[in-house]
Amino acid sequence: MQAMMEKRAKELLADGTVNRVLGWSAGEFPYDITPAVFETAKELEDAFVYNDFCAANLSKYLVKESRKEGKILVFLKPCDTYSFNQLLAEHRILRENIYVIGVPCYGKADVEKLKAMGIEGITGIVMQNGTYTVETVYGDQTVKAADAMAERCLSCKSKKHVVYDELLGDEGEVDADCNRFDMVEKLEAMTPDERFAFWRGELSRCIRCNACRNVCPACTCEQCVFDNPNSGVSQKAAVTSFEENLFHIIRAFHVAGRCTDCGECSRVCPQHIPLHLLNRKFIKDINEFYGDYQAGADPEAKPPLGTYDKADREAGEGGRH
Amino acid sequence: MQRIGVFVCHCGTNIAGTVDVVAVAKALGQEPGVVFSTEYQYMCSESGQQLMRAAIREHKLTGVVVCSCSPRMHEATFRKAAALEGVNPYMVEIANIREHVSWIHKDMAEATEKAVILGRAAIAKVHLNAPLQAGESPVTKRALVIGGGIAGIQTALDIAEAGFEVDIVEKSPTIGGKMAQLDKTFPTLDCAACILTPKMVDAAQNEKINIFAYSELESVKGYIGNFKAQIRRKARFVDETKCTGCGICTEKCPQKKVPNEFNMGLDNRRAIYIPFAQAVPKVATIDANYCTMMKTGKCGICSKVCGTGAIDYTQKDTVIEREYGAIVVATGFNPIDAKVYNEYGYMDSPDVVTSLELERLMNAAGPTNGTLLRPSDKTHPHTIVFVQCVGSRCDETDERGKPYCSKICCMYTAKHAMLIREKYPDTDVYVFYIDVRTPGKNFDEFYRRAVEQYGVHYIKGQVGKVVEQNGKLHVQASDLLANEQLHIDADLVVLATAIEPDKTARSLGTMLTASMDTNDFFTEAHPKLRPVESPTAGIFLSGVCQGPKDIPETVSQASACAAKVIGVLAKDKLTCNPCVAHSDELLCNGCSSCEKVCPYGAISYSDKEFRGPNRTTLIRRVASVNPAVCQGCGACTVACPSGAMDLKGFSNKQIMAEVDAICK
Amino acid sequence: MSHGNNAAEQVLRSSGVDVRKCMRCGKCTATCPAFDEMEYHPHQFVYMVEKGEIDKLAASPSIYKCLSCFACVERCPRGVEPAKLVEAVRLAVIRKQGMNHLATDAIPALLDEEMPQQALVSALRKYSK
Amino acid sequence: MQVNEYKPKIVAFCCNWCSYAGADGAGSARLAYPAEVKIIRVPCSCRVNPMFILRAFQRGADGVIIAGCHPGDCHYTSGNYFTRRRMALLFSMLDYLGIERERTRVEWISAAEGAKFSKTMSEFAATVASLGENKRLEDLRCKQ
Repeated sequence: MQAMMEKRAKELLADGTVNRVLGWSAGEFPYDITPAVFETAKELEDAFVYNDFCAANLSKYLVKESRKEGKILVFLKPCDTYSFNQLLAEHRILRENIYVIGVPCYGKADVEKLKAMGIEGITGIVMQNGTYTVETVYGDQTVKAADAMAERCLSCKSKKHVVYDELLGDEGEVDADCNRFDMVEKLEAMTPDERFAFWRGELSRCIRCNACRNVCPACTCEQCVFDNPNSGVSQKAAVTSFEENLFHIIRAFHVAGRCTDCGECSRVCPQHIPLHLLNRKFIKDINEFYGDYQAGADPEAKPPLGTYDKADREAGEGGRH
Repeated sequence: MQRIGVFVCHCGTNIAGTVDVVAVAKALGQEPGVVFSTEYQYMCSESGQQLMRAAIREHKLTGVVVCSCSPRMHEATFRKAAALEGVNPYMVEIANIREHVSWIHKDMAEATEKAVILGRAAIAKVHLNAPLQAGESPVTKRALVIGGGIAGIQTALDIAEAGFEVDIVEKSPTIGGKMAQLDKTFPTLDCAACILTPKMVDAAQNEKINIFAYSELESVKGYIGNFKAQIRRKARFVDETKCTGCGICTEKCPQKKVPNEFNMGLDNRRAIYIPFAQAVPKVATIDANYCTMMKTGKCGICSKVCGTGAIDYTQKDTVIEREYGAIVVATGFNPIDAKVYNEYGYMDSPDVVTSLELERLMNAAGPTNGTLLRPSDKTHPHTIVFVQCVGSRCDETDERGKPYCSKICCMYTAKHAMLIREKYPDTDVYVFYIDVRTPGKNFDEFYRRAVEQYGVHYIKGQVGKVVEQNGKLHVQASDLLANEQLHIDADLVVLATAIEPDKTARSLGTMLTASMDTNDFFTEAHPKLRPVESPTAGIFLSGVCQGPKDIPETVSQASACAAKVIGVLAKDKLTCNPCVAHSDELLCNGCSSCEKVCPYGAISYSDKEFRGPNRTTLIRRVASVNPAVCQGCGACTVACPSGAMDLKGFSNKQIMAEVDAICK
Repeated sequence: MSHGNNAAEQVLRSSGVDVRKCMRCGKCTATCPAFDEMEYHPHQFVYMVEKGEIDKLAASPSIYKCLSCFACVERCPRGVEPAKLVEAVRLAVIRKQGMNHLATDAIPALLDEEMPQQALVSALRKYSK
Repeated sequence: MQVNEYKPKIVAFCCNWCSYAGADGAGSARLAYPAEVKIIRVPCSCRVNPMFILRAFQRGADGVIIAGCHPGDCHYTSGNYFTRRRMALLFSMLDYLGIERERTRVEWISAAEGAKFSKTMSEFAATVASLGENKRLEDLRCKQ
């Protein structure tokens, strides 16, 4: 796949369709992959990668990139296309400056999980038939994909691209029974005291590094309210438990109805806080209260918080969970 | 830093009786930025305002906090006073320590403490207030009157008299409303038609008045000065411009079995009809539910006999759009359905009638040509029982009834009783009442005449049941003063059914966002001081839609309403509410979240150039608010994730400062 | 008027009736099928309880003449429920006597095919506590 | 009256057109409700940002209630419908975080419903009082 993508990127650069390519490049370690913009075939040859460590959602980078001179090629995994559509619906990216190539994704590996299995010296990874073959300096090791896959990929909602200019590889399907709300349901089933304890345990670890916000494709504000001294809620670091809660509640609320559930927030959290569980709660509530809604699936759809129904349930209705 | 003055009002003892006003003034005087603090007996009085103005001058105040009654009461008064001294009116904040403190709390310490806290919140807000300049919006110099009864007609005539154009939208084929159905009017006994129909004709002939009869309001958008309404003109299947109202069609139409709603279903009309002789506009209407031609495609007699070719079976509803500066609601009332009162046998005997049906039975243009005859056998009734308060004055345990007094029944029943005794002296008339209410000019005199001069039997007590027996109506009732149960064999029983707002009122209220009470009467902006205005600017109330009224009251309210409308239409520009949303372009993402929740379409987007890093320019899509269209609800401010959208006068920071002050 | 005496309070409490809601329309009395038999009529019960005249009511045969048909309750436009007052006065009397006039066991012997169900229920209401 | 009786702090956001007028009506009719309830006037219930609610809890409020026009009667046509959606989600989220749901409420109170205003506020104050002090969304720096 990597070769195919590289070849196509070079063609598009060569024929002038695009002048830049947004993709992934290997970092210090082969599993430490970062988004990167390539301007020449040479740069692509040197650094472009696409493998099962390429987790980053590239759509957010288009907010800045699509406003630059010329057209940019972007490779989007299925879940990234939802973010892309959402950004499009919110006029955050300029479609005419973007050439989208959809690439398949069968679930990205979580390097932490591999490390926890004692796998060291990782140099590469290949997935085939539900098995990761992890290349290491000590030779190849095989791992069942389900054991090493990132949490978010285990409950992947869709392997189907919702937007693209061209597609490389196979197209997947939307998975209606992805069980992505299982953990939310488990939390809902707890007593309020247990839930409170759970979230205190999680959120108290927050170091306010803002990684979740910076990676989130729904958090593209020119200036975040938490950085704006005039907003009345600006804060650089969470001083008290209240501020820890405040940041995450407001962030989740601001992306409610807009979050596509790409899971980047939890992926990048250095403290491993399951932030996606906050967003998924809103998604689940929206589905239950106002009918199924998948942000980004249809850029023309009315956002649930931008519309209403006269027969909507009352706030607080429906009893306790 | 603001220089704030605090003025604590005693409101006589209304506030000072429960709140230690001196302590409040003293405590608030300690707040940062407060350079002057005092209390006074009546801040709203001329001398109170002078005191405030002097303090503004003397202490060079930049902000004012008045601790007094509700801002809904005197905010405007104090703002005006401050403006006279050069302080921007929006630098004045009110702490409501009367309605929200002294009137609901009894304990002085508690009330004083709360008053201080509310004062602090107002001070905290003023610190963040900014002078606001009100914008202006143009006024469409035309009024819409919804409902063509006496209320609507009078309002329209008065507005037209002042030189402004008025449209009357009436859902039935003619204007005239309930008054057109009445026989005589109390307490003068002049004939309703004789005094109403000239007004109907005036309305029709007035070039400033457009009558859209047989039409319904489809939608209303906009705000005071700038409403846009869609009016559905229902198909009459008769060309209004051609029909001369000669009535030949209504005589020749073979479909004779259509219940005549104008006569309360007591007789029949044709499928093509003119509701009554003096109808305005006097144009025939085809009732498509009954017309043989419309139902089967065979007949067409009316079309053949029509001399002007006015009949058009293919006519369709049309929707017209008109612009208005003000809207008058004059949707009136209906008697409640007497069907639900089976103890009075309304459904069992045709001789149990409602008062409005009796009006038709006594009217010279009614089904009996004015001779009072029983509907069942067309004989003259000799014993007539009137039952008062049918469905009025019921509490919530009685779901058939209304909690209010319908107001007009006592008087019209006295009128009915008197007219019957006058015309048919051999008739025994009984009136069963709970109370007889006659507050009105010459009203009690009128009622006493019925009792004393005409010998109507007024009996304190209610009717328990009415049963048809051998052609008579057996009435079982109580005479509470004599402590007797009475049994009367009556020929006719007349029910004074409660009146309720027209069924269309509820949906209309929603369309106009004009508030209503639980009985579907429109709420006035103030029960005493602004009785003809709805709380929604530009919406005015005329007649029974606001509450039960008799004709003289309705007419005076209708004229009062017209005066208010004229007050709007006479202005070339209206001052807009300056408390509108505005977008900080530097923060705006251009995401359209705000645009989606704006009910007025006040937000638009444009691409603007911004300075980027390293002397580059960035083009970004940003929102801007049209301040003339924005009404200041603030929906957009919460929809905006970046905090770019804020509301002037109720900014995020101001509200949070109030929260902080209250929670301190 | 002797407001707030003990007997009246007890009747008000056990009946749950708010006598002040009565606006003296008399529809209860107008409806009453036992009017002729009753010394005091439904509206008078309401008024007399309000005045605290429980003794007079307790001594009156009216409390047994009431058919417990509840027509007055049904018809009252203000939800006053006069029959409940009649019942409450009656119960106060029966309780003082310390015995039921009618035991459930005695009913089968009294049954009559012609007797309407309501009369039976009404009798139980009236003669037992 | 007990000296140390616990009195909750309650912030009531009332829309100018219905509920604030309803509160005035409660005052005119002398229908008491606890003094702990302090009202902040907003043009419409839809002006209430979740940030205001959290701010109130941070600064020491024990309960926050939002009162607006009945659905369908919003002075601005649709504001309260948006309030309903936003608050349904926010309250559900607070509950999900283990914060007592009873501390937050939305009520529809018209200008004519002074009695309802007083009753609602009394009830809410009693509910909040029974929950005790807000501990789960408190900010210790703001406590005395």
